[in-house]
Amino acid sequence: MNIEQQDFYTQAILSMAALVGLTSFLMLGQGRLLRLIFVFALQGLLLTLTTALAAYSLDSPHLYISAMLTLILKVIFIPWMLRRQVLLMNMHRDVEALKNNTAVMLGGAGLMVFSYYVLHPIVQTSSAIMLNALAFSLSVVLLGMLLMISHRQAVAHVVGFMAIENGLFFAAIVATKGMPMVVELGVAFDVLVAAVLFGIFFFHIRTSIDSLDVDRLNRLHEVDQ
Amino acid sequence: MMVLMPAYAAVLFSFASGLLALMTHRRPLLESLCLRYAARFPGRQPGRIPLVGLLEESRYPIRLRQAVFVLLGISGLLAVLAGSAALVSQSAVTDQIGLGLPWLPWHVRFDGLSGFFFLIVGIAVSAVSLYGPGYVQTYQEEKHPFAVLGLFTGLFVAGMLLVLLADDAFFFMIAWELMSVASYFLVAFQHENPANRRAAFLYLLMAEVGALAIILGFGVLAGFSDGLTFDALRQANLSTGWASIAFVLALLGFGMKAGIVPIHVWLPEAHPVAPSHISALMSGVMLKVAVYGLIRFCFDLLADAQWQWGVVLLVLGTISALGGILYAMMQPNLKRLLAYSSVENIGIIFMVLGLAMIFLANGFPQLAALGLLAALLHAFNHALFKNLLFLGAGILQHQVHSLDIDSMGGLIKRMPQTSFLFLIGCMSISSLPLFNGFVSEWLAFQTALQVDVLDNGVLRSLIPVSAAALALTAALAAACFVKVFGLIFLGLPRSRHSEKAQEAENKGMLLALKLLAGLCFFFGIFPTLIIGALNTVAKQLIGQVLPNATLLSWMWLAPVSVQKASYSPVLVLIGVLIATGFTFWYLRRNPDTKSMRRSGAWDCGFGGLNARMQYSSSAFTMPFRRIFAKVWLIDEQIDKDMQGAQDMDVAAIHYRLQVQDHSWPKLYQPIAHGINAAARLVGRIQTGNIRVYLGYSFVTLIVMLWVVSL
Amino acid sequence: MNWLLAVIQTLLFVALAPLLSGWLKWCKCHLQNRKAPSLLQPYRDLLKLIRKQPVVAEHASWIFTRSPYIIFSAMVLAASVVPLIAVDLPTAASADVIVLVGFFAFARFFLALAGLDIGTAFGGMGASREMTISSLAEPAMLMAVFTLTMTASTTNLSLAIAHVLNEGLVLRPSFIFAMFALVLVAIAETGRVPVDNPTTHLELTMIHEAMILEYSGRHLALIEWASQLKLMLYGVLIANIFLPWGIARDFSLHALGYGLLAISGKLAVLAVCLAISETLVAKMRLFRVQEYLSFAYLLGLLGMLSHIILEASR
Amino acid sequence: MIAAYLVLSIPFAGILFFAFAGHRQETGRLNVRFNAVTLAATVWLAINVLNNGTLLSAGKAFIVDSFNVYLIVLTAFIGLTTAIFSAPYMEHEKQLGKLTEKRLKLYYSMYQGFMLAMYLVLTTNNMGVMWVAMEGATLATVLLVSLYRTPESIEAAWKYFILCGVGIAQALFGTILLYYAAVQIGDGDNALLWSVLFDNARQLNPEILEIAFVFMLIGYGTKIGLVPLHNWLPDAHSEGPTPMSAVLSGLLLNDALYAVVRNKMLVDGATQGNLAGLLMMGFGLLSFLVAALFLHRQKDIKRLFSYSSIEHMGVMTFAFGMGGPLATLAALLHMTVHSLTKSAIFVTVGHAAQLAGTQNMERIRGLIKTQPKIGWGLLIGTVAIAGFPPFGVFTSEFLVLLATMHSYPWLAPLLLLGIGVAFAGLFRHIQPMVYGEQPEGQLPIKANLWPVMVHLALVLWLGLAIPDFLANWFSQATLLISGSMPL
Repeated sequence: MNIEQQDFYTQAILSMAALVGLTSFLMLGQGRLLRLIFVFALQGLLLTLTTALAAYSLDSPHLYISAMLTLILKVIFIPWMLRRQVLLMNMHRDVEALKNNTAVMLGGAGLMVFSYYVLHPIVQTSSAIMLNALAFSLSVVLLGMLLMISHRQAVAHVVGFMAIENGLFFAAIVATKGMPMVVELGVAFDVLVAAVLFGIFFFHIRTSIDSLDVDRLNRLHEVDQ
Repeated sequence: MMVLMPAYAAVLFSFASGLLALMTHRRPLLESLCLRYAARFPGRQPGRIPLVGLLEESRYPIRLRQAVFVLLGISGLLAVLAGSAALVSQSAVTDQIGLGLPWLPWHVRFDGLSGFFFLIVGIAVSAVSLYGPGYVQTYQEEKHPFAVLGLFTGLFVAGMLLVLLADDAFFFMIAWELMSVASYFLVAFQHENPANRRAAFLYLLMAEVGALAIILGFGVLAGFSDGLTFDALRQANLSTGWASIAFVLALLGFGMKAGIVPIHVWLPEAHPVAPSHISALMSGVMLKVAVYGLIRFCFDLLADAQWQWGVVLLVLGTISALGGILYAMMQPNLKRLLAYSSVENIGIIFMVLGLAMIFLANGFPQLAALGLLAALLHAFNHALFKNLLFLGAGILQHQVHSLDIDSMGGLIKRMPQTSFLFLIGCMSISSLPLFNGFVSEWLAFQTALQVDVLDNGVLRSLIPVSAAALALTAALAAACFVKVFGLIFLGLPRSRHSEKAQEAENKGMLLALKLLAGLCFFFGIFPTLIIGALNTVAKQLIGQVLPNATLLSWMWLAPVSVQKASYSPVLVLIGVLIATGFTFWYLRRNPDTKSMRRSGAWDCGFGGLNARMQYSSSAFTMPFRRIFAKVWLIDEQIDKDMQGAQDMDVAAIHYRLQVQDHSWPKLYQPIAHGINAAARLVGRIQTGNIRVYLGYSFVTLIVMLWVVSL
Repeated sequence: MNWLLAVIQTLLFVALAPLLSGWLKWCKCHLQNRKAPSLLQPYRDLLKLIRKQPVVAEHASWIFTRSPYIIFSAMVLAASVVPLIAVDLPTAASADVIVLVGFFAFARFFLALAGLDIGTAFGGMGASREMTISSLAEPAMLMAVFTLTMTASTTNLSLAIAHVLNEGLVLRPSFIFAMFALVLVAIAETGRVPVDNPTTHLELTMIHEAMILEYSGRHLALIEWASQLKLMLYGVLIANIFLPWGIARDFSLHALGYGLLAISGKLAVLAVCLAISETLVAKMRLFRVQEYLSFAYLLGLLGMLSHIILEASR
Repeated sequence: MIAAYLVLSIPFAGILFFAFAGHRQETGRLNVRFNAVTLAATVWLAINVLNNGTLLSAGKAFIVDSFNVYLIVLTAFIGLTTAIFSAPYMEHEKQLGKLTEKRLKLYYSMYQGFMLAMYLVLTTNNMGVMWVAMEGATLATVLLVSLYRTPESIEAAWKYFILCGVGIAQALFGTILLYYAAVQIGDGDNALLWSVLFDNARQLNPEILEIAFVFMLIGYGTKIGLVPLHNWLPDAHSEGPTPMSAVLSGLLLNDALYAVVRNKMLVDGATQGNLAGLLMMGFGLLSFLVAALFLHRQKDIKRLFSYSSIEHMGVMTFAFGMGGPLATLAALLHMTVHSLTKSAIFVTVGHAAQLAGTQNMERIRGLIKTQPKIGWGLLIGTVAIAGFPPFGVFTSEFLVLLATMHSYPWLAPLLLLGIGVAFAGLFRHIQPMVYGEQPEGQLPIKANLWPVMVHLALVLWLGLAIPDFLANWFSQATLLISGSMPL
């Protein structure tokens, strides 16, 4: 069945999914850290809206809480922290030269198709919407990994990591109307701690190799020169 | 059951000796224990409390060593007892020990075969326990702790005995590996010198590989049967293909331990560097345990033997026999030489086993019994004289402080007893009549000569050739040991040490040698005793006995029938005595020519004969080097120091000879290089760049998802 | 009775051995246009040596002084095993042909040790070469002997010979090979030309002589006698195995005398052949001996195979 | 059930206590006490389970069955012995000036935090919570890996953090898919409870579960250290403080494997094919062989043994994947003996490194001559881990081989090849270290080796005889996992 027959909620969810996917793509191609962080915050915001929407239309109140958590963590705290780091390191001016960017982009597109292909068995169990939503979130996860692979800045890695979290979260919201509360809280707690630890690590890495270029973290290897 | 008791006791005593050795540094503990015990009897004054007398500071270490070896000796005697009991009673006792896996306790079976090998181990261990105290007293404690030596010696012996007792694959492997690991620690005992470390590593590696092969072999059997007990494995009905795979695995595993060419390389490295009494045990007994494993696997567990297996054994055995003795001949180091000659003897044993298997597969169980008997007898004899020679080598090492044959000489005057006993060892190992080595070789020839009964043309022409090879081996062995005895004991001393050498003052050491030499001679004269015992083994394994091994009487040996062949060592001995005695008396009856006049040896009139003019070992073996040149990797260098007017006249000539084994460069180094190369290749994975790592997990995820969505 | 006969035969063996080598010398001298010593010369030499007081090298040990007795008695025992004039004597059963080879090995072992004992280069040289040659010769000899034993399916010499006799005259290709092999081995083992030259006194070419260089007096006598015995043993082996006719099969005096005549005749002929070959052939280099012996081994092998494939194949 | 709550609450108290009480002289001993009490609680729990079967807490939040209860006891035991070892060890490090009191404070509280996470992973009945706890374990240990603040340690910690974080995120996606499959059939709140899922695994949609399992395997497999997801493991092990290496190798890997197996049980219930098993076998064998080769190239002693950990986890994964009672039993046994042996080895390795003042194996020499206890401990431990009888590792590897011969005979040679290569790789490094003359200036140190002896004694005991209660414990677990009793 096609999009016209869907109710408004579904249409909204789907367009949200599309937007989230779009943001991932934007991040993937983004060389400037500050913009990267901004897009990431944007994605978080979309996520919050989706959660709130879901909470409203399914009137399941605990989703509001997770929406709040998302807002605080992924839209405010983490972007703020990352931005602060970038400014401290004054890396906000330099642009990371991404090698063969277009190839990465095409790869990302391929990933999206791939996630559809992988998840199609789910169609039998439920509606096409679920398939769309899950496929989108999976591709967001994969794109996050791609982002980490293609970017050299530790900050970008953190963003990618968090983007993966977003993808998971989105999947949880749309596919299963959120996880059980205890899990939600646990995940949120983990994300928070992770964010804090990232902050600490930025400091340590900077003191040890006075840069955040992860390619220079290569003391521990076993390839003989 | 009564038979099992001494067997268990033997194992326990060997464990006990090992544990007691751990008490080397626990004197205060023992003392306090004794005093506490004594406190129970207030009546006595401390002087007469048992044991405390033995425990005072000064004599404690010596006492402890003696005690350890006494325990070891008891275990050896018990093993002899148990073994002979099993052979006499002709029964197979089974039992279970409540250890191991919940559903698979350790199964124990004690039958004729185990009993016979118990006998071998027992004799060797008793001899070693006589020899040990004198040998170890020169180790100073802080450098070579006796605790380690004693502990692992005990474990080693216990391991060997347990292997012989085991009746399920799991228990067998545990005992087997206990044996290997314990002996590994013994090889590494003097680990301050690199040779030991290298040898130990090589040894353990080979032992591990061999053990894995054996496990796999058992696994093949277990795959076709239910359970791991030998009874279950016997019931396994496998296709010929699987059976052959199992056989090859077993051959690889046990052959690696037994030191079959070309997988023998660890043996001449490991045996010489261990303390001599351990070398004696390893070379004399442990190899036999490997033979036991092979016999148990191929003749007992594997249901029906194929003649092709027999051929494989025969060929491998022949190669090992010839290769072993040829390599042995070139060794300047006495213990290395002996180790190589063990390879040779194991080769002979495998050869005869191969014959037995061929006959068995072709439906001649009686001849198979003959072959098996010859193999077992040779194993027994080899244990005797190889122990004798290794222990003798130990004494030499003590007295001459070297094992280099070229640095000895003239010791027969300085060490008359040792030299005489060593001579007996040499004569037995080069299989001269009247000594035990000859009997088993004679039986081997007899087995080979029965080839007429076979139909298969290949076998009919192959077996005689291998018999001739056996003859060549025997002759070469004789040559080799003429060299050994002649260069070590005869002629003029080639070094200061051997000039100053004295007879070993410790009586125990000589006593051990005497015991073994006596047995060598005894079983050379009365082989029928042991052969009668061996018949029971053959009966239990093959279900056949020799028709009339001892038909005529105890003094005749006629394996097949009197018409075919017979040998009576007793009569021969009598004849020799008569002839020698008569000539001796007759020629020396004239009093004025009875005495001999001494004078200098013929020196072509130049005068000044000295020790360096004698034949050295490399000189002695030079014709062989020329004739069998292809067998070794020979690196011979002669460089001359020139001097005088335009360097025309030679001041000095330096001769360097290195003889190396083929299997190093051909077999071992390629494997080692292969593994290192593979490791280097694999090392590329660990690039150190985190983005690459992320890439790995990313790709893995994609691939996996693709796989499941297929 | 039989035992007595066996002892007598053995003594006869020992007694006749010098005569054979005397006869051999005699033939050789005549072939080489030299004036021959009498046939009894070897006996005179032995007696002379026995009377003399032996001189022993100063470093020699008991091995050196005792070896002659051991070697000699080993040879005597070997002689007791080989049927000279009569078959199925009891002594033959006490040791078969493999043991016979064992006796030779025994003697050789001590001869080589004695050579090494005096501590000069010659002894070692002789010992080394002797062991080399013998270790090559032994398998060849066993191959040859196995051909016989497998034909007769026994390793007991007198039984084997009896078997050949019973079969009557059968032309066996295997026996031809085996016989030639045995002849070659015999030449090598008894130290005759072309392998070794018993009459040489040039040290560097000596093999057997090098080992016994230091012997004198009764020791030398025993050694010499032993080597004469060895020569005769091989001769008798060749003669009685391959052409056993005439050997006594019952113990009647007439049969025995006939046997004695027969064997002496055969030996005489063999000695003549040997003498001829020794005058014709020159001694070969030490390192060509291996080719010589491997040829002998090859012959033995061929004999064996032709027995297995041609004669006994089923 | 109270026992279970105790097991969880004691470490929690530990975290807070060490975090706020500040570092004192006897903190190390207090840490030992905490772990001892926990061990007591776990033993009590174990006895409960032994007496009256599987325990489900009220609200089914926690489950303790015969599978995880022995892992719980094992965890507590190794936690205790490692704590005993770490008390003097960390003091020594502090005296060397490598660590400040602040860091020690962090160390101790995070030690408890890690234990808590482990217990939570093991006891929880909720797959989501299991994920949370697993992530928590990472978070707790990541700062300990970089405790020394050397560039290498920071790099190692960063890799550990990122790789495990990303990996575990995939596990969460798998969990979500699982939940999604579950809500199709059941009510929302209990849908993630393992017991519920297990009871009606049959109705779960197999396709979804297979996809979910892939994510789980990749996610938790990263923690197990399966090749090619293992790259963080040697770095983290070699750069962190030795007690951390001991617990990481001995516990964390086990628990990650535990999570995978729990999921596999669900997947097996749902699907007919043996896809999950085959995947695990493939990963296991690959890790086993590759790690065995890696052993040959190591220079750092702790790296060496971390690779050997990968190798053994490979064996277990392989065995669990093979399924079947014998293989499962072997895997369970191998879990136990490997944890015991490996933690013992790391303890000795720590002492050896302190003795020689370096972790570089080229500069560690003559241990036996210098300090026999350490030298022999290391040697015997290596002999045990290399799979020589009569140590328990041999028993389990023997059983694995046997099971392989039964079901996949053509894989057995590969397995043996791996064992041989790994053995050579270990000994070529160990021998030069323990043997040989004592380097000058190398002096004995104060070392407390009885944890090592206890561990090795236990392993020896397990190799010689498996006591009845343990045996039927194992067979209960085997029954639970593989659905049938061992032979």
